[in-house]
Amino acid sequence: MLENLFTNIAGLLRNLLDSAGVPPLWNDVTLLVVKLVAILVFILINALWLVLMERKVAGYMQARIGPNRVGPWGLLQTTCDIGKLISKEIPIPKSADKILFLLAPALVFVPPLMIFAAIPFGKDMVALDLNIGLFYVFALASLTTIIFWMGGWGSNNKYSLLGSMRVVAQMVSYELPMILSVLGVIMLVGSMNLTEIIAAQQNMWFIVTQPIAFLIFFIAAVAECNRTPFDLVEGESEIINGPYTEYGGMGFAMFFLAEYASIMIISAMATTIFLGGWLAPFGLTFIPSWLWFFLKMYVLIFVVMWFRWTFPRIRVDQLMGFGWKILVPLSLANVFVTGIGMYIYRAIGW
Amino acid sequence: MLRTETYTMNFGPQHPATHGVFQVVLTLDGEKIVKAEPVCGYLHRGIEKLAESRTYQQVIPYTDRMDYLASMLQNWGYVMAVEKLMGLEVPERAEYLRVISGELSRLASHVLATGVYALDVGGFTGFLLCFRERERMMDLLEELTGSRMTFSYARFGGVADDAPEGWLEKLDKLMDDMPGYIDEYDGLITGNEIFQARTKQVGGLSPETAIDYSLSGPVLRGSGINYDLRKAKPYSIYDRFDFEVPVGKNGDCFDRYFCRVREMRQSVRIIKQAIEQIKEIDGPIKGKVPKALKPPKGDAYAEIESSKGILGFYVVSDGTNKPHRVHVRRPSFINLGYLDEMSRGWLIADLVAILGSIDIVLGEVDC
Amino acid sequence: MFGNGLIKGLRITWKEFTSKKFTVQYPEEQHTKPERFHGRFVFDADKCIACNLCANACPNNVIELKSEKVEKKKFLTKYVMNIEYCLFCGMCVEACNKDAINFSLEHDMSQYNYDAIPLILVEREAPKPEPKPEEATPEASGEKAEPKVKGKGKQKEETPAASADKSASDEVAAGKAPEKEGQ
Amino acid sequence: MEKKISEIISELKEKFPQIKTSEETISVSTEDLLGLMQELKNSFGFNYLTNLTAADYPADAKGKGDGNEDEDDGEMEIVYNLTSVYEKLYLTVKARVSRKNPEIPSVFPVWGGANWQEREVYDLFGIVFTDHPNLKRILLTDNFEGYPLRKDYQWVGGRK
Repeated sequence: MLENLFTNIAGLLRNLLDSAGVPPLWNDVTLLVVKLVAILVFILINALWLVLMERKVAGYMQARIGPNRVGPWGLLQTTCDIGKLISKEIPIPKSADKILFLLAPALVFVPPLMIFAAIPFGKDMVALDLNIGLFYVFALASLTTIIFWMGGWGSNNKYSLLGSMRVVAQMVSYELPMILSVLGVIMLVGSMNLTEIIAAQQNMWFIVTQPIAFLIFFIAAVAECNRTPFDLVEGESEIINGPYTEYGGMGFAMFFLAEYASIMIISAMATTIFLGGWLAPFGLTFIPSWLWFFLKMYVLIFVVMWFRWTFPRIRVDQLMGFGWKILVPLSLANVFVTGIGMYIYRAIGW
Repeated sequence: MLRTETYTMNFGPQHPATHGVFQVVLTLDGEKIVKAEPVCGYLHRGIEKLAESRTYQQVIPYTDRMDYLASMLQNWGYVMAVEKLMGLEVPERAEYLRVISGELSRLASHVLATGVYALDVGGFTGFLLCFRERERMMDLLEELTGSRMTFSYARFGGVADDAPEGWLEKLDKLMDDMPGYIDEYDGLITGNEIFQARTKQVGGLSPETAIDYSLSGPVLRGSGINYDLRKAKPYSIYDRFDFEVPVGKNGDCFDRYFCRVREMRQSVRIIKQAIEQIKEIDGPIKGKVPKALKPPKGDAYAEIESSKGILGFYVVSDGTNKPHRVHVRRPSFINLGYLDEMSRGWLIADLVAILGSIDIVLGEVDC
Repeated sequence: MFGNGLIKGLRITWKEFTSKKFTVQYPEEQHTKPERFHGRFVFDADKCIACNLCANACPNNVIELKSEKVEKKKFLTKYVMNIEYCLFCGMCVEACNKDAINFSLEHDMSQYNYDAIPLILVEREAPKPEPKPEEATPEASGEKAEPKVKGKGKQKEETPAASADKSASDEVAAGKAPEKEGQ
Repeated sequence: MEKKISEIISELKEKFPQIKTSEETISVSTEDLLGLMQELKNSFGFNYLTNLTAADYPADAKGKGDGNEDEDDGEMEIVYNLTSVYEKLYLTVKARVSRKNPEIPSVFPVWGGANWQEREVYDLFGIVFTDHPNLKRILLTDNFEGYPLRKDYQWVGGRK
């Protein structure tokens, strides 16, 4: 029952539309739109609560209890914060490039939304089942770079500029090890379809067969979404808040929430690629598949937050050095080793 | 043809990493610092001038406002200078109370410096965990003096109040817990590889330059100079305690930071010994001091080792009840004098690390 | 091995994550304030002999004290602390020989209006068994706005007895700043 | 330790006959200052300038205000507290300049630590340290008028 909750809802909707006499093409389109809107709402609300989760995690790690005044256990805290931010003016600096400045926060949620459309949340729960799913996901993930750059450049502020320069440098150089680390998985599966990648993990998660790849992927992904220890982009003790320095009100809130959306994305991707997606481990299938997916995703999100509240920030040259000198060679070696392993396994007829 | 240009950027006065209102005008080449011109004075209140229109006693609360993180030591320094001027004797119990409260204040200041340094390089948790212990210390100091930060505890020829009932036991308990807390900082901050990567080999300072530029405190000792006034020129009763002076090797940011962490352990040692010894000493906490204080004509310079470095008070008396001149040798101010040279060639992120390792308090820099 | 420190850090934060929290939920629970806490001032007008010691001990000229002479004894008519300038150093409490001024444990002293800040501890009329024509009382309310140093001078003119028969008359002079210095 | 200081002082006395000495204090004229300081650093190991400050000693305010203040306007005293970090010796050097023309050679070439301290004294007293590389105001704003720590500085404003 719970297992097929969402697919049943979708089926119900389809039947409803069918019985209303809607032609099949329109039926599909409507359903897709509904799915996308559902995903958007999911991302937004999730980002909202993730902010709260972060604050709670931070609080608990710092011997305090975090927000607890608004709503039960402070559950409505970030909702109120966003309400406050919406009601605020967005100050536009005089010398800013107004179009870029305003466009950046408006666009910042587009890549996460588009990525989530391709991620299978559970058994048969994927809005867009693409053949090149993985490729699509990575291509869109790198789009964020441009949006941050737009914000940083448009602000016409030296701190923002420095921050957005760092964004570009960081994202470009960490994209490479991230994709290379996934290459091993693609080699094993032989497909870039995310559903097939999950299916290939039926017997064994790729975190077991590709542990180094997982490590590299995770590190690079943390860097990709600008989280400590790679949060140089906003490194608040150095460049105030990087590209968002000049933003206030909802503009700031959008960037802020987008950060959590991107944490969700990398966690969802890591779950899909390495942790078996919605597959239930140890045959615990009584828990619905989508719940497994979210469970794994939130564990990873917690780990990312755990990192943030433990580690100091790395320096910009060290970041580059780490990316290019350690992660890239390591991921290349991983691809190489995977190739050899596959060759040997095939040779012995596994 | 590629042409690059340097540009200037204001680092502060409103900036999260300047520990207050302090400005550095940076000339940058990309992210690399070509020149860093410190601009201070945003918090200048003219305490030296104010002191001239106050009586000797009335200056004490003003000294609190300089290094507000270790104001006990500031009180002590000023009081010592006036005592030297007048040739006052301090009763033994008062000396012990001064040492205990002063070391506790130093501990509180160092704990804060450690935490803030963690924050400067991006580790927020270390910062707040340090505050947890500082809170306990401040509670104790509040119990002793009535205030949490600006104590005004020292008096000429003694201290304001005796330790309340059970205070020493509470302090002893905190000192028992303290090594465990410091281990926690070591695990969370000092031992962290990212932290070490950020601070080791950064902002190096040779012992010769450190001496030449009159740097003091952990900044000087981090460069390997064993010069701590508590050992070099034991004032008060510091010759009765057994402690070591931690020194660094390379004079980089890490050494300066680590000196502070090790100094905390020594402070704990001193306090433990002092608690042990004060139990046997009973007596007045204030010497015989006339109510209307009129030191003889002359001047005196007394210095103590504050948490930031050598804190000196130069007091000139003209025979009236108000000081003719009070000058404070503020360690933060003088330690800051070498910032420009120290940060040249490093990145912005390193400037934050360097500034944090000097451990300035703007109330003291600007006085 | 590289990474040991990182893992140790993660262990410590995990330990903190699960251990007891330090927060004090402020309005509901409060710190116990120590006996010596420097809070709001309380004043016992009956004990005060209007000797001016507190006002002179104050480094920042916070205390505004007025007295009238009633039957050869000084009668305190006004005791106002301009608390916005107060350093809470406790010099006045220490200076008081009669234990008239003291700290209480109350710490919440913020006010909505600037006018409400000065802490008026005593403001009363002197008893009039024998009326004193030369005492100009209506000035008391207007005094606050005037410069401190000047105000003090005026006070002396009005109540010449205020600082006359004083055991510590030298301390009266002590607290007063030279006029050129300002405050 | 005391003995060593007295030895140093007597040795200095031979080299600089004009200086006045007491226990741990040397008073020196502005002309001799730099030479003495060089000597102290290079021969006696006073490598650490702990403290540098000044104090204002105006002449009594008799002749003031009538337009022709006479030559004796008082003096300002610059105080140097020196330390030998390795030998643990302490010494005070004092030099006086007239208030009319407060000029004294900078000791920055001897100790780098004089840099900010001299700037501070310049800022608050208006004593000019000749040959200082960057003699600018440090605590006060650049367009501040007057030198606040001088005794005759008049300050306007403040709390009502």
